[in-house]
Order: sequence, then C-alpha cells, then structure tokens
Amino acid sequence: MVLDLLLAASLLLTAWRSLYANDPLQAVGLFVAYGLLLALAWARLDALDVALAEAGIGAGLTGALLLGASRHAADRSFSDRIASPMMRAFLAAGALSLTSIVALALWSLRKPRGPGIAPLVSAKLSESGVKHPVTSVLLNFRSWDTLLEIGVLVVAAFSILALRLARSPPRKYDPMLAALVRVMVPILGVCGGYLLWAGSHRPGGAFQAGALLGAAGVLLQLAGYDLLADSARRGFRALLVVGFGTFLCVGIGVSTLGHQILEYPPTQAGSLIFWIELVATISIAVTLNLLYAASGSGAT
Amino acid sequence: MSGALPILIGGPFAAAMVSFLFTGAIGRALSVLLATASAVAALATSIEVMRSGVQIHALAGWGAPLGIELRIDGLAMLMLLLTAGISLAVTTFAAGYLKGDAQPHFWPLWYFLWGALNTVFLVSDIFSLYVCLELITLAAVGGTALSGDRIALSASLRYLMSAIMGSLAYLLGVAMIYAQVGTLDLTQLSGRLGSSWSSGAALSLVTAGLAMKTALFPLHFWLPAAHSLAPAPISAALSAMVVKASFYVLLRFWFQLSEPTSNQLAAHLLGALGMAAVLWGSVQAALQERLKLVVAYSTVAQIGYLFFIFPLFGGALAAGRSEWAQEAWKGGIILILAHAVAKSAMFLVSGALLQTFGSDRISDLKGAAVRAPLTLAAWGIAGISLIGLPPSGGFIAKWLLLTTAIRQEYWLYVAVLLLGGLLASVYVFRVLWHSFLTPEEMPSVSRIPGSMSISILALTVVLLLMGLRPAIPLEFTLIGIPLPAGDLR
Amino acid sequence: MNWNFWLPIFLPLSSLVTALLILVIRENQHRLRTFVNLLGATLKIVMVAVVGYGVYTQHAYEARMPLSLTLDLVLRVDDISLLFLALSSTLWFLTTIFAVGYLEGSPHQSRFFCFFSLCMTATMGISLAGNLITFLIFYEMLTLATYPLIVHRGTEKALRAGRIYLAYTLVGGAVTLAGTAWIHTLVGPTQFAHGGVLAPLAPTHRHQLQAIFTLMIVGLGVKAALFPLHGWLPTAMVAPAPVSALLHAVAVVKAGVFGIVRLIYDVFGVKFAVSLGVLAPLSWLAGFTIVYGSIRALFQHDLKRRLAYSTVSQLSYIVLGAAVFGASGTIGALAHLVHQGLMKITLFFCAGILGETWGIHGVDELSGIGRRMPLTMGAFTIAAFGMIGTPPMAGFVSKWYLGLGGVRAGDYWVLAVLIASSVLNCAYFLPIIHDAWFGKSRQDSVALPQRRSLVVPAAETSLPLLLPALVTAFMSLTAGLFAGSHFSPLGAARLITERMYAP
Amino acid sequence: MTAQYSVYALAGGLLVGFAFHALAIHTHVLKRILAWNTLGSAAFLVFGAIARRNTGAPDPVPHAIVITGIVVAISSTALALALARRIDEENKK
Repeated sequence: MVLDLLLAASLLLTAWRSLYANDPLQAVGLFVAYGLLLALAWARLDALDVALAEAGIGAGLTGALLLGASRHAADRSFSDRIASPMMRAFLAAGALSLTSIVALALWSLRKPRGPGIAPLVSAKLSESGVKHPVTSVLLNFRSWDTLLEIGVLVVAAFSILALRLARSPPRKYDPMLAALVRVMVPILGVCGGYLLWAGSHRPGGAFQAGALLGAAGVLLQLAGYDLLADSARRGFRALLVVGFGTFLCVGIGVSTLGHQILEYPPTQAGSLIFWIELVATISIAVTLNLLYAASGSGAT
Repeated sequence: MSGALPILIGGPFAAAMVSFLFTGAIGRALSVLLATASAVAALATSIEVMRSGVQIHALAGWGAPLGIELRIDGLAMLMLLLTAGISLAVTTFAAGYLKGDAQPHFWPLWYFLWGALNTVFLVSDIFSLYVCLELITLAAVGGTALSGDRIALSASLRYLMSAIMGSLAYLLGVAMIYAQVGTLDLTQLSGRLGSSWSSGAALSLVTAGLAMKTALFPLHFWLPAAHSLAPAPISAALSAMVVKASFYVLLRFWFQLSEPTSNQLAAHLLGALGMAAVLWGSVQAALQERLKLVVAYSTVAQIGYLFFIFPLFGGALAAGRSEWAQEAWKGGIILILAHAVAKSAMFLVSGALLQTFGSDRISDLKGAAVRAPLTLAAWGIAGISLIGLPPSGGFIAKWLLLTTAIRQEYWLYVAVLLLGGLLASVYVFRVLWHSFLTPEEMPSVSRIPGSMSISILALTVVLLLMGLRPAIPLEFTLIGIPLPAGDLR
Repeated sequence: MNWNFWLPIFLPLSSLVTALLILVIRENQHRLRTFVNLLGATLKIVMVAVVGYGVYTQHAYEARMPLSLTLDLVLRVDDISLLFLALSSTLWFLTTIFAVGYLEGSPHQSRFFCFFSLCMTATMGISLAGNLITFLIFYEMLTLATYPLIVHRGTEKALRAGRIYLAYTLVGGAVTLAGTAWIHTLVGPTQFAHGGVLAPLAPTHRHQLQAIFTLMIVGLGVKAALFPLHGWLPTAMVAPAPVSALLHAVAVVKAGVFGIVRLIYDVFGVKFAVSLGVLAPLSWLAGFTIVYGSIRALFQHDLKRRLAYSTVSQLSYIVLGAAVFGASGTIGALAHLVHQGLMKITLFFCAGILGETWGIHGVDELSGIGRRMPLTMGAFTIAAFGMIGTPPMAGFVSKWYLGLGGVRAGDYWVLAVLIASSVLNCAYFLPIIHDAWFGKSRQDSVALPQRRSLVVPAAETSLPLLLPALVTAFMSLTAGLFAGSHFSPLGAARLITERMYAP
Repeated sequence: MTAQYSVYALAGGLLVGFAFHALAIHTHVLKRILAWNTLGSAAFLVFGAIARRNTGAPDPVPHAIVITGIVVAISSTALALALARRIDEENKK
C-alpha cells in the first residue's frame, strides 16, 4: 500500500515535471522515466503483459521516437503557452473541474460491481487454444480488436509513407555502436522469440516480442541501416502488411468453412494463434522500425 | 447469417493491401474489384436486414460479453449502404482526379478508410468502436496530408491532435462505463447504466470526445482547414462519412445506453451548440473566397442540425409522445444520409471545378455556367438539398425536424432551422452568381475525365431520388433500434 | 393504364421530359429544339383539354404518392386547378413561340429553354397540387427554375436582379414552409377542400391560426407582390422579355396569388377566415397595394418597369377579390386571375417587340410608333384599355364583379380604390397610347430595325414575335365580349364560386 | 484490492487533469504530443485500476484493452512526429 502510494506520487511528480519542463530533452527524459514508473505500477497491478508492453512500447520506443524529435525541437517556442490570461484561467478551471469530475466518478465506483467478464474468460480459457488469459482475450475472445489494432499500425505506416519524407543523411560509422549492435541484436532477437513463445501460457506475446525485435531494428538503424530507403521494395512492403494480411485471411477464411468470422476450429486454435502471432510479430517489428525511422530520430 | 458479411468487411482491407503491394494496372483493377465486391456485399446484407430484421454476428463465435458482436439494425444498414454508395462514387472520381506521385499512396489509405468506416457501423462493442474510430482517424489524417503542401500538413497535424484528444476522452468514458456495468457490449449495456453520478460523468466524457471528433461548434476549429485542404476525394469522404461515423457512435450512446428523458438539459446544451454551429458555420461559409472552404464551413453548419435530434427526441419522449420522437429520429437519420450525399457531391464538384479552371477561387468561376454547366447543375442540386428545398432528401429531413420542433413549441429551433436554410442559400447561390457572370473572355478550361462526371452525376441522381421517394429509407430507420420508448418497435 | 391516375402526373412530367430532352440537344440544333418545345407545349394543351372534358364529365383525376408515413404528394385536378391549367398551358404555348422568335441567334438557348420548361413543370405542379406540401414543393421548385432565366443575360445588372429575386422569394419560401409545417402539426396531412379544413380547431387555436394565416400570407405575398414585399418584381425586369411575360402573367406571380386563393378558400375556408378576422386586414393591404402600384407606375420612364408596377397593382385586385367576403368578389378574383394574365402578357409581348425590333425601352421613345407598327400597337392598345377597365373589355368585367363584391360586403371603400386605380391606369396608359398613334415620328432618334430576317417582308416584325401578341390581344378582347358565355373565364369563375359557397 | 484501486484510479484522475491542462495550454507540437501520451496512459491506468478492483486474479479484459491502446498510441504519436518533421522540411525549403 505504501509502495503504491509512493509510486503514485512519483508518477504524478514525473508527469508534472515532464509536462511543464522548459527543455525538450529534459521533458522527454522525464517522460521515459514516467513510462518506466508506469511499468512498475502495472507490475504492482499484476499486469505483467501490460508492464512489458508499457516498458517496451510506451516508454522505450515512444521515448526513442520522442528523443529524436526533441533534438529538432530545441528552440525557444518549446515552452510557449497561450498568452491570454482569460484563456489560461479558463483552461485551468477546466482542467480542475475535469480532474474532479473524473476523480469523483472513479471514487464513487470503488466498490466492486459484480465480476465483469473475468469469470467468463477463465471459464472459456481452455477452449481458446492458449493458457494465458490476456493472450486468450487478445488473440481469441476479442481478436477483432487485435486485428484492427494491427490495422492501426499498418495505417500509420501507410500514412507515414504517403508523407514522402526526405531521406535522412546516413549515419557515420561508429565502432563502439557497431560492437554493441553485434552483441545486442541477437540477444534481443532471442528474447523476442522467447516472449512470443511464452505468450501462449504466461505474460508475453506478439506485441511485446514485436517491441523487442523493433528495438533490435532501431539499434540497426542507429548503426547506419536506412530503413526508409527500402520502403518502395515489394519485399519490405510485404513484410509490413503480412501480419495484418494473414490475420485477415485467417479471420475471413474460417468463415468460408462454416464458422463465424475469426472463429478458429477448436482443435487448431492453438496453432493458428501461434502462426498469426509469429507473422504479426514480424510485421509489428518492421512497422515499429518504420515509425521510428520516420519520426526523424534516425537523422543526425 | 449472411455469407456476404466477410466480403463486406474484408473487401476494402484486402483492396488496401493489394493496392499497396501492386501499384500497377493489375493491382489497381484487382483492388477496385475487391472494393466493389464489398459494396455489393453491403447491398446483400442490407437486403437481408430488410427481409428478416436485425442481423447479429458473433465474432470468433463467442458472443457478448466475452467476445465482440456485429449488429446490423436499420440505422447500421443505412450507414453501410451510404458508405458503399459514396465510397464507390469517390473511388470512381479519384480514378480520374488523382495525378502525380501522391496517387499510389492514395489508394491504400483510401481503401483502409473505407474498410474502417464499415467496421464502425457494424461493431456493437464500445471499446472496439474506439479502435475503429482510431483506424479512421489515422487513415483520414494520412489522406488529408496527401497534397503535401505546408498548410495542408499543418491542418492534418491539428486534425490528428484534435481527433486523438476526442478519442481519449471517449476512452476514459468507456473505462468508467466498464467499471460500472462490467460489459462492453452496446446491446447489453442498454438500460443498465442508470443515472448515477459516475454514469453522468462517463456519458459527458464520451459525448465531449465524440463532439470533438464530429466537430460540433465550438470544437469545430480543426475541420475547415482539414476538410478543405485534403484532396477532393478525401474531402468528400471526410465530410460525408468520417464526421458521421463519430456522430453515429454518439447516437448509439444517447439512444441505446442512456435514458434520453433523463438528461434533457444536456440535450438542450447540445442543441444550443448545434444552433450556434448552424449560424456560425453558415455565415462563415458565406464569407469564404475559396470554394472548398465554403463547403467545409457548410459541413460545420450542417453538423449543427444533426445535434437538434437530441433535444427534439428527448423532449418528445418527456412529453410522452413517442410518435413525435420517431419523427425526430427519422429526420435526423435522413439528414445524415442527405447531407452525406450532398456534401460528397459538392466536394467532388469543387474538385472538378478546380481541375477545369485551375483555381477554386469563387471569383475565378466567371463563365463556368457556360463552360461547365453540368458540374454547376450538380452543385445547384446538392445545394438545394443543403438549403432544405424540395425535391431533395434535405427537404424531407428539415420537414421532419421542423414539424417536431413546432409540435413541442421549440420556437428557437424552428427559427434556426429556417434561418439556417436561408443562410445556406446565400453560400450556395453565391457560387452560382459568379458562374453566371459573363466574363470578357471565356476562361480556358481543361476537360475532366468522364469518370469524374459520372460519379458526380450519380450522387445528384441519388439525392433527387431521396427527395422523391424518401419513404424508402424512412421505412428502415426504425428496424431493431432499441429506443427506450417501449412502443418504438 | 389508369388514366385518372396518370394524367395528373403526365401534365408536369411532359414538361420535365421536354426540359431534359432540350438539355441533350446541341446548342446549334435550333429546328430540333423548337420542334421539341412546341411538341411539348402542344401536347400539354391537348392533355389539358382532355382533362377539362374529363372533369366536365365527372371524372376524378388524382395521383397520390407517399413521401413519408404521414406525407403524401398529391396531384389532383379540381375546378380551380383546371382554370389555372387552362390559362398557363395556353399562354405557355404562345410564350414559347414568342421566345423562339425573341432569342433567335442569341447564345445559351438550350439552357434557357431547359429552365423554361422546368418552370412550366413547376407551374403545372402548383396548379395540380392537392395539398399544401405538394403546393410548397412545386412553389419552391418554381423559385429555383426561374432564377437562371432572370440572370440569363449574365450581366452584372441581371445578376443583381437575380440576387434580389432570390432574397425575396427564398425568405418567402422559408416563411411559407414554417406556416405549412405548423398547419401540418395541427391537423396532420390535409387536402385542399372548398370550405377549408381548419375550422374544427377554432375554439382552442384561434391565435395560433391567426399567426399561421399571417405567416402564410407573408410567404405567399412575396410572389404575389403584395406591398411591401413587391420589391423584387420591378428589378426582375432585366430578364429577357419572354421571361418577363411569363413572370407577370402565368408563372411566378400567379403562383403566389393562386396560393393565396387556395389558402383562403381551400385551407382555412372563406367563412372561417372571416370569423378569424384575418381577411379584412388582407383586403386593406391589397387595396393599398392597388393604389400604391398604380402611383409608382405613373413615375416610371422605362416601359417594362411601368408595366411591372402595373402588375403589382393588378395582382392585388385578385387578392382583394379573394379577401372580400361574398360570391361576387370571388368571381371577380378568379376571373381577373385569367384576365390579368391575358392582358399583361399581351403588353409584355408588345414591349418585347418594341425593344427587339426598334430598341425602344423608354415610354418617351414611342412617339409615332403606332403608324410604323400598327398591329403591335393595336394589340397593346386593346390590352391597355382592358387594364384600365373600359367596357366591354375583360378588365371591366372583373372590376365590375370586384366592385359588386365590395358593395355587397359593405366595404364601400373598395369602390373608391377601384375608381382611383382606374383613373391612375388611364394616367399611365393613355399618354403612351396617344403618343404612339398621334405623336410625331422621331425618326432621327430611333434606331434602325434590329431584325432584318423578317419572314414576311411586309410585316412589322418577325412572325413568331407578332403572332402571340395578336392572339393574346384577341383573347383578352373576346374574354370581355363573350363574358356571358359558359366557357369564358367569367363563366368558369362563376361555376367555381358557386361550388365554393355551396353549403 | 479496493485500496489499490483507489490509489491508482485517483492517480489516473489527477494525471488526466495535468495532461489536459498541458495539452490545452501549450502550443509546441512536441509538448502536446507528450501531453496526449500522458493523457492516454492515465486512461490506461484507470483501466488497470478497474481490472484490480475485484479480489482474486485481475480481469484480463482491461489488460488486453490497454495493450491495444498502447499500440494505437504509438501509431498516432509516430504519425504526428512524422507530420511535424515533414512540416519542418517544408519550412526549410
């Protein structure tokens, strides 16, 4: 309990400092710290999957994206605020009332109101083809959301490619970095593979694994590999959409076999989920890399 | 359940993949084929709804609340049909309109947008709706930025920021609703939210977020720039469908989740903002110099009318007159349909004029009545619907809203309904005035491809048909709508 | 095929089809376009004749199509609509001929005739409308279809006129819409019926009904050019002459007047309207407009503007007759609906001929023109004397009944208004006529004839221009001479009025 | 479990306020992106708290929702940053 209170207090503090920092680098740094604290909070809340996703994607990759952007943002306008005192007072009042409404509403909801969907999940877990509840929700019970979520990544990639960004100048060769990459990329690869495999019965899964592989890609980019240069190649494009495409094909395909959309045949559910996760991981990793490259972080 | 549904859902997404991977002629043809299949499937699904009522499809075979359900009632069916129709028109138009290096990027984004729109109208799960709306947002922002000039890019960034802020407010509301009821399924939620402090807060957050995405005055600030600077086919989709998607979700929340009678004050607040939107948007539209900005501000105004449905509906129920509520409901739905068709036609017309005359300044349109008579006739017909003159879908919508407002003696709404129509006629006819002017020398024009004319023509024909036989969509607006009034079937 | 159902649909539809056909005809295919135009107009007259005979033999023509659950689009032939149908289809035919001659060689004819036919569609719809919503739909359609005709010339002046026209008529349309919707909320779907449909509401809704009547009169009064809503009409003079003829005699202004007649007799019911106390103010307004229009006409130097103010004044005769309770007033109103159309269209044809042939626009340029163009000025003179109301012209007949109506209703001021207006009519028409016949020719100042390709070399202008004017002049003469006949406009008006006042 | 719910839910509520204020008052793109990410994470935290409200194992549905949300958040963040970068490019031209 004390730990929770401390954690909550430090979350608020880092968020505050990050949001009102005057220096972009400091702001992003604090934001990453906030993300890591948040991952801790998730762990405290018994949500290891989320903790991993938050650490990897929320704090890690987002942090990397923002860090790159922060280097271009080091101008005076960074701490510019709305000048009108009227407006500022209005916004402050708005934020205050928003907070109180949300907080009060949440406070009034503190008593449990029935079990929710959780018992249903545990009851049907054995039929889902996986043993880990969160994975069963993501890849089976609410697989539709996950399909669309991968779609969101794909659309983000499409939109970014449509921007036709100028290519970043190549990085200089850095022997230290190259050495680090040589060590880290295989390790990240192995860890990602493990997470993907673990997802079926314990915390882990496609997104976390994809994040790790994405991190490996980011390291490669840091070492001078230009991903955007390949964006026109069909192979690269295929990797980008293969996750969504496969998922969609399976989801629609099963419906031609007399099932509902996305309804896996019970006997094949486990293996179908595994293969979907595998290709999804590849696509997620490639997409995350593209996102990173496009945010301008790759540029020196 | 219909075998058409998988095609309806999968078609546009598959088309997006294909057009992304294969940019050649074969890829183009294949993707058009896939997307058209989806439109046909939408028709097939609709026929099924007409024949046998609400269609429910349990995704992954689980059913609510464990899984996610697709639920197609009358409203969803009309929206799906609308999406299919307008998307076909936009696709046809875009084939002739787009040129240059933006073109290969357009198609994947566009098909994705189409597919995402379908999902919003199908899904009956409040979190899934969040993902669908985000999918729409990202595709729409990417499409808006396509033209690549600086102002368009800034507009898309602002659009993205506003949309995400709206989504997050929505998400927070969803969290509270889940905390309170323990399910995410819209049908199961209906009637179970009660009127507690927390449900009020949740609904307010959801409403505020969706109002932001729908660009209700004064949260419309992002819309005119984004809608006017996007390439014409995207503009058409944005104004016709994308803002309607979030409004559709808002309708679901207000009429399916909460008791419309219990929050009449909030409904009047929305109505008041709607009135402000009508007046502000129309006046602004009348003042603009660029054709597409006129159309974009007109969207701000027309969205205002949509929000009249909340006070008119709730007031009717509070008065115990569910037949009035039905009329308000129908009026709102027809307005969505009519505005979507009219507005997409208008944006496509703007695009066609831009290409014909090389400018979308209204003052450069002199002689257009002679040089591009059919395009301008389409503008006129779409304008007639926006003004609310017969024979058009807009007239029927306005009539239904007007009579409901008079019945409840909401004179302010009556006044704004009438005044808004007059203001609309100013901006509609201002364009025609300029085009009828005979310039000293006729402007040089470039011919537009036939596909562009065909799509514009098709939309105007639909618009007129809606005015002549509005009974057809009206019949379907009530199928399976679980409105709180018991006697609404 | 059920002709009783389809004929009321074919009547407006035939014009619509004509409009669409013209749209696909190329600009330079003049003969084909003229053929289609005249074919459509002829067909229409034939259909109206058939329908007229049918009504005479007790056929009921009605077409009903649902718009929504409680809303029907109703096209129906009753006695008043038949009167209006006969007037508009006949004059349309003539105006079409006139327009063909008038526009010969000018650009954008396809556009012109397309909207011309659309106007006809709307007018047909207005006359056939069986309920208020149908009336409103075609009423608004008429507004829209007329606009391109007014701005046809594409000059700044024409566009300004168009703008003013739209501003007036669209506001009027919105107000009419409000009134119509309000009536709908009170009594639900209704039909026009002699005797009205609103009377049962009287005890509880008196003030609401008064408000509705006011709204509707304001809305319809715009097109009927009631003071102070008449401002658009004189400005709209910049339109080509056939359009002016159409505006003033058949289509737009008549739609407004026709709507007022429908409102008083078939929605409120004249007895009920009297009991509401709404008719007296309307008659005062009409009386004022009559005098006001005549005075304003006196001071116009442009011939067409003078005629326009004359229209403002003459239209209110009809409104006055409708608003004064009693059969005589009603007969006068209905008869004048036709008479005014015949006379005014003649005057505008003549004004158009003068403008086109000799470039004459001002009233002071007419000196001696009668000797050069005896036929045109003959027609003009007949119509002008009709307007003044000299017996045995058509105008005299309607004024007689109007005055009689005023006396019978005890409103003696009506007589005063009629006399004042007649005197003023003399004052603004007689000098023109005198000048034209007896004035000195001003050869030096008059431009050379603009029409060189005269069909008949001896004729004073091309035949398509001259013939319609002569025919309408002849018709307005006979309408007065044979007023006692059963088939004269007056005869028809008496028949209709009998049925209106039938208990 | 209620205590833990309250702590994190209230923290979420406060974070919503901070983030909203920061989002509304600042004009710089990066600032606003940071703020919306914080706003998003606050909403996620609320979900997390809700999942933990009952005794026993946490509800997996909110967890799945949050993972989805995190992915959506990074997608939009990346798009916003790319847009900002592209605008920079245009400005430099």
